[in-house]
Amino acid sequence: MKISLRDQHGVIELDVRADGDRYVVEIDGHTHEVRLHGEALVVDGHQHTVATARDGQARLVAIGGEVHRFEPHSGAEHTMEHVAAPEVTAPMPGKILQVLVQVGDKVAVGDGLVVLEAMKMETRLSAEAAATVREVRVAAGDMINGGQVLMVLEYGG
Amino acid sequence: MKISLRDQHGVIELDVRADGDRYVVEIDGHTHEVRLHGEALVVDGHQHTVATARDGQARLVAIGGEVHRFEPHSGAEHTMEHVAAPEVTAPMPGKILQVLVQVGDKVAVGDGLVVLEAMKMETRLSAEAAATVREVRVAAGDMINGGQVLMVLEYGG
Amino acid sequence: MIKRVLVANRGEIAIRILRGCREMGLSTVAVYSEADAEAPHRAAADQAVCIGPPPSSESYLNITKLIGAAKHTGADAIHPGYGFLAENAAFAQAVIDAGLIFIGPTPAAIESMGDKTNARRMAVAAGVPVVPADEAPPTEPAALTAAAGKVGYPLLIKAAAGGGGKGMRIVRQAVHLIEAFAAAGREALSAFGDGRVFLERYVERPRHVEVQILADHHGNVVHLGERECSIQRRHQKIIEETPSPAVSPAIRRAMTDAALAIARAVNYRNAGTVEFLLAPDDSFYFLEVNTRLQVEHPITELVTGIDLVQAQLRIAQGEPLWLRQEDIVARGHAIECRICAEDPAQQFFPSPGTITRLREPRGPGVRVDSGVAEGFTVPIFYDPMLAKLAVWGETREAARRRMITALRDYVILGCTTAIPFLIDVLEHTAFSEGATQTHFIAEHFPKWENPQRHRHIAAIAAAIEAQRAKQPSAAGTSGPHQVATPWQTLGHWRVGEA
Amino acid sequence: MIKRVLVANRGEIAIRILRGCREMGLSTVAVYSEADAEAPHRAAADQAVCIGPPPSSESYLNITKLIGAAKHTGADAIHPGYGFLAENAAFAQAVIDAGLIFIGPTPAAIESMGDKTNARRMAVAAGVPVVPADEAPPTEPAALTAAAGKVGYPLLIKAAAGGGGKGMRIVRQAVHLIEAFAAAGREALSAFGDGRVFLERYVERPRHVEVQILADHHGNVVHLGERECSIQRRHQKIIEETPSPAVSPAIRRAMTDAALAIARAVNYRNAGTVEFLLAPDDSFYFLEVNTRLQVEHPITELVTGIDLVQAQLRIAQGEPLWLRQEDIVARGHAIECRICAEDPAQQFFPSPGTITRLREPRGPGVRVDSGVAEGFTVPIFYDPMLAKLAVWGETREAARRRMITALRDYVILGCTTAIPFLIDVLEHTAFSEGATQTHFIAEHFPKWENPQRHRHIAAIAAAIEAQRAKQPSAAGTSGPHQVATPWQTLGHWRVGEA
Repeated sequence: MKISLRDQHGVIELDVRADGDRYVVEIDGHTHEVRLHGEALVVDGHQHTVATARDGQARLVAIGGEVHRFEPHSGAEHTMEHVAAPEVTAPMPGKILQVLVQVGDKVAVGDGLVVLEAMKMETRLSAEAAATVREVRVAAGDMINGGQVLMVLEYGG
Repeated sequence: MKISLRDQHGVIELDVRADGDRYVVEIDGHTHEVRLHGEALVVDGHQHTVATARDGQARLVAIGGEVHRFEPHSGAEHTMEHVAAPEVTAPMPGKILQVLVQVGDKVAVGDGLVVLEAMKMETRLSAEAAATVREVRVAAGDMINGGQVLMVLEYGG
Repeated sequence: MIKRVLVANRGEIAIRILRGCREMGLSTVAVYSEADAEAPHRAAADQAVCIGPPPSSESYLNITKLIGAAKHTGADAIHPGYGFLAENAAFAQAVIDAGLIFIGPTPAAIESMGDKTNARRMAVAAGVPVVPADEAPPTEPAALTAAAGKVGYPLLIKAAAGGGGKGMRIVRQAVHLIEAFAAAGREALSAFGDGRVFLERYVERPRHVEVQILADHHGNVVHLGERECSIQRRHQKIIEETPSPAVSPAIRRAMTDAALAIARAVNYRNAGTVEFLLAPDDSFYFLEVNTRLQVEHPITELVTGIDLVQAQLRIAQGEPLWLRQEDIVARGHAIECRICAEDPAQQFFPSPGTITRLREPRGPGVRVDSGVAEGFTVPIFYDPMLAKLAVWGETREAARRRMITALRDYVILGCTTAIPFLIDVLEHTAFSEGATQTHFIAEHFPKWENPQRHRHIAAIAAAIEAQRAKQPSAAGTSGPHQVATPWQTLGHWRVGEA
Repeated sequence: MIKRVLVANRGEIAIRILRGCREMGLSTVAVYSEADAEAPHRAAADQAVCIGPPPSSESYLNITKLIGAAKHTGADAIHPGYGFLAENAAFAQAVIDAGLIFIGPTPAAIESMGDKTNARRMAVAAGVPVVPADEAPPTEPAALTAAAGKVGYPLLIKAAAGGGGKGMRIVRQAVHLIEAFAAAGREALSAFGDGRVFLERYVERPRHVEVQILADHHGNVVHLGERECSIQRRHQKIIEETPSPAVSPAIRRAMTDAALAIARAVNYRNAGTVEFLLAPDDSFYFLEVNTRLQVEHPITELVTGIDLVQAQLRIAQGEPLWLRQEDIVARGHAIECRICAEDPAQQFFPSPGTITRLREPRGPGVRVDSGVAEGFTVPIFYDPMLAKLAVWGETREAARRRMITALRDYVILGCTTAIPFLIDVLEHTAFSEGATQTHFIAEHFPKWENPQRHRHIAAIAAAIEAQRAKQPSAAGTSGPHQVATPWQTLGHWRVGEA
């Protein structure tokens, strides 16, 4: 079975075949023999202690102190280069302490946009590039969710 | 809901009613208010850390270093006084090392019946009372399961 | 004699204190906010009392509710833990006024050390060196700018009432002074209910070294050696160790003498910590006194063998100190890592969530003080610390390697933590050489990305899960020993098919 | 220098040794029988090799398979753990002949101490007292009876090749001699592959006290103090502690001198334990030398701060002892309880099963060396020990209370264990007074039943589960913090309805 996984570094294509009590996994042109025993994932005879959990559609994998997050990758999506997103989103749930800009303001790279507080810590979100503020969707005192859009910018302003 | 539980000490009758975010439990003529929070069972304001597991139809409950095993009790069954069971059962899985008696033998209390080995330990099963051996179902060298009937006695022989 | 202790805190420290009380045969009372009804600390006591809505100001900082809970449950003593009301003299006084024992110093000592400007004055009077500072800067911008110039740049703005990095800002140029001053004041007000801040010369590349003290009600004071807490992010400690690799016997003698002098000057009682900056030239400066148990107390317990929580309880009930200074001998080396819900790849932003998998390291010399459990949703209202991992080793190098092994074994899924970052810090040559200072992270890890050593193995694990989810009867764990493993807990997984 | 270690063992000790190797940066190889394919120790190494079918004789005792596994994986050293082949001189020799390092004493020392009659002779030669015995009793009944009479009753029949209570019988009257002799011989043959047994006078109400030694390849020998292991059932230790409450400084000096004399007499290398009986009149008698790591080594590690496994590895690679006798200082008190799959209410019958719930205690001073995990089915082929719980405290009383608290927190469901019994032993006045001796259990617990302090609360817990199973949408955990708890993992429950 062919499986495509995507993490922040790109797409990984794998081919997984069950073969008796083992799996044959092809990845990056290399073929590996894989077995599962208790918490051990045995790849070509080398054991790794692995723990996994769901995170929505994604899978989290803990291994040797690292945590990896893989999403299923459908062929239709294409990897894009990182560009500054026009939406300013909350990196975590919390509370808006101060909104530092208004609609129409022009901001330079690094200029403060909003001050928020979460887990007793005050954090300032700044502009990633020069931009014009197009929308402001929150006000001081608002409770916000992680990922919520706080304002919309137009870059290159 | 009325619930009957049975452990080795007898039958416990309870009446459990859900009432909002709490339970009202009647046991032995006393009424208790019970709440569940995480691993805490809160009975009349006093918290107990409780862990449970299934064991076939029974439930195991660990609390404060004790382990209790409750089976559902159907009204049809009646509690009996403890009498020596005619079947001699294996207390654990293991291997029969020696059978010390034959069918027809008369044994006195404490007489050895069978020697078995489990987990590298040799254990002798003895007669709980004077009896006559009616059946011997195992031979030296047999692997046995826990609870398996090894022989049948007739007490009072 | 204390019989029933209410712990006015949450998380790992509440659990640690409750356990200490249980071992001493005391009955225990936990308190919890509505956000913590399912929190592990709540279940760790004989009784638990809900003290209000999620925000700390309405629950863990609510003195009336806490005293009421103690009265209601018949507690005769209150342990404040750290943070929240631990350094609030009014709380300590309210506890005493209610006829209960406050497990900590006197309100007078808390007040006198809690006011950083007063603490500095007392240190100077006790002959202990301090850094140049303005204890009561004016708030009017022009006057503030002038006052800051007198202290000298770089300077630090700090909350007069608090500690732990909250309400703290470094200012390197006058142009940033005004905004930083306002932000620090706001944070201080929110965290401590007191918005006053002060200015202090910023010592470059210092180490943060602190001395643990214990004092009884009869005038006896001892120290338990130092801790170095230089590895910090967001001005908050993340790795602590004892002994400090930079503290020679001569420095230790001078620094512990200074700590004892300050403790005696304020008639200190119970456990406390005297914090110093240690400069590269081995000079040191008094910073402040933390009039409470510290987060990092376990490493002192590991090297001295003295249980600080149980010592606090015994001192609080009037027992004369059973330890002479010469009985207190540090053995080996201990290191602590704070495990927080935070993302080291995103400037240590808090990262709350539900812990879906938790496996804590164990083994000889490994201690985990945890406040969470599998399935627990970390509330957004409180400090992001989930647990502390402390290790002991015969040598610093043995402790360092043990810590790396333990961090590699630590599994927390559902909340991002700094575990992979901590491993990189511990493996850095500068750390293994003991070249630690408060700019360690800024200097050695100006930019950090999650390591990808195991990316392919992790992908194989995820892919096999996907395959098993589609074809549950396929290969893998089988036979009589088939049991619930992580591999078998998964359901549907959407994948592209060949 | 050792680079890759194969651990020729299973369970908790394999995991503990593998962890020690990992901390030292060594790569690791586990071995497992077909019954242990899913065992936690198997997953704890970098590589794992299957060495045969479930019976130990075909796997963990199979020298050819073990040497082959080491060769195949490129291991350059083998650690035998305890039990299995740990005291088998032929195995040690085979390891050396294969060009590998055996992490333990020389084959000659194992052989000379493994033969109990020879060990006795060497002890006598070294001036160490021994109990009256017949080292090679005749097997012919009449001659055996006469030989036993000369030794004197009560007497003990012990395996010449083994330890740990296997192949051991007490005989108080001549009439039971013949059957006991035969049974002991059978057990000895099965456990050690050597059916020879010997007779020894039985000292009444003795304490079992042993001395830990470490010796390098350069003639240096040190001791690490004593352990008392008097609390036994089925002649096997179940609770151990250090220091012994009965050992005065004078006894300690004499006993450790005796242990060092014996170690020097056999040119002992690596870790070893010299066992003694301590009589109520403070006289002591040499019993035997265990030429390996002991089960109960953690308590010595806890009080001395010395990692015995890592010491074994360093000694095995030729490192001269880095410890002088005066550097080794015991601090505080440590207690260990063995947690076995056994039923204390049924004469400690083994009770294998599948572990359906496991929650290990934690906290300051608590160490769990575990060989099992939730979901693991304990094989019936091996020793029933699941884990060891060790605690450290500043005093014996602090350690005792910590142990009781930890045992109360320990949850193992699916296998019956002695946890509730251990709590009762630790709470017994005779234990808290230090009046321990090898008949402690027979004397104070001739009959024991599971305590029922919490029976009603447990019944309430079970009944609420039953109710929830029937009416899953009923009261209980709810709201945003609803998570998987034990209460929600249950399915159908057959109950009588109102």
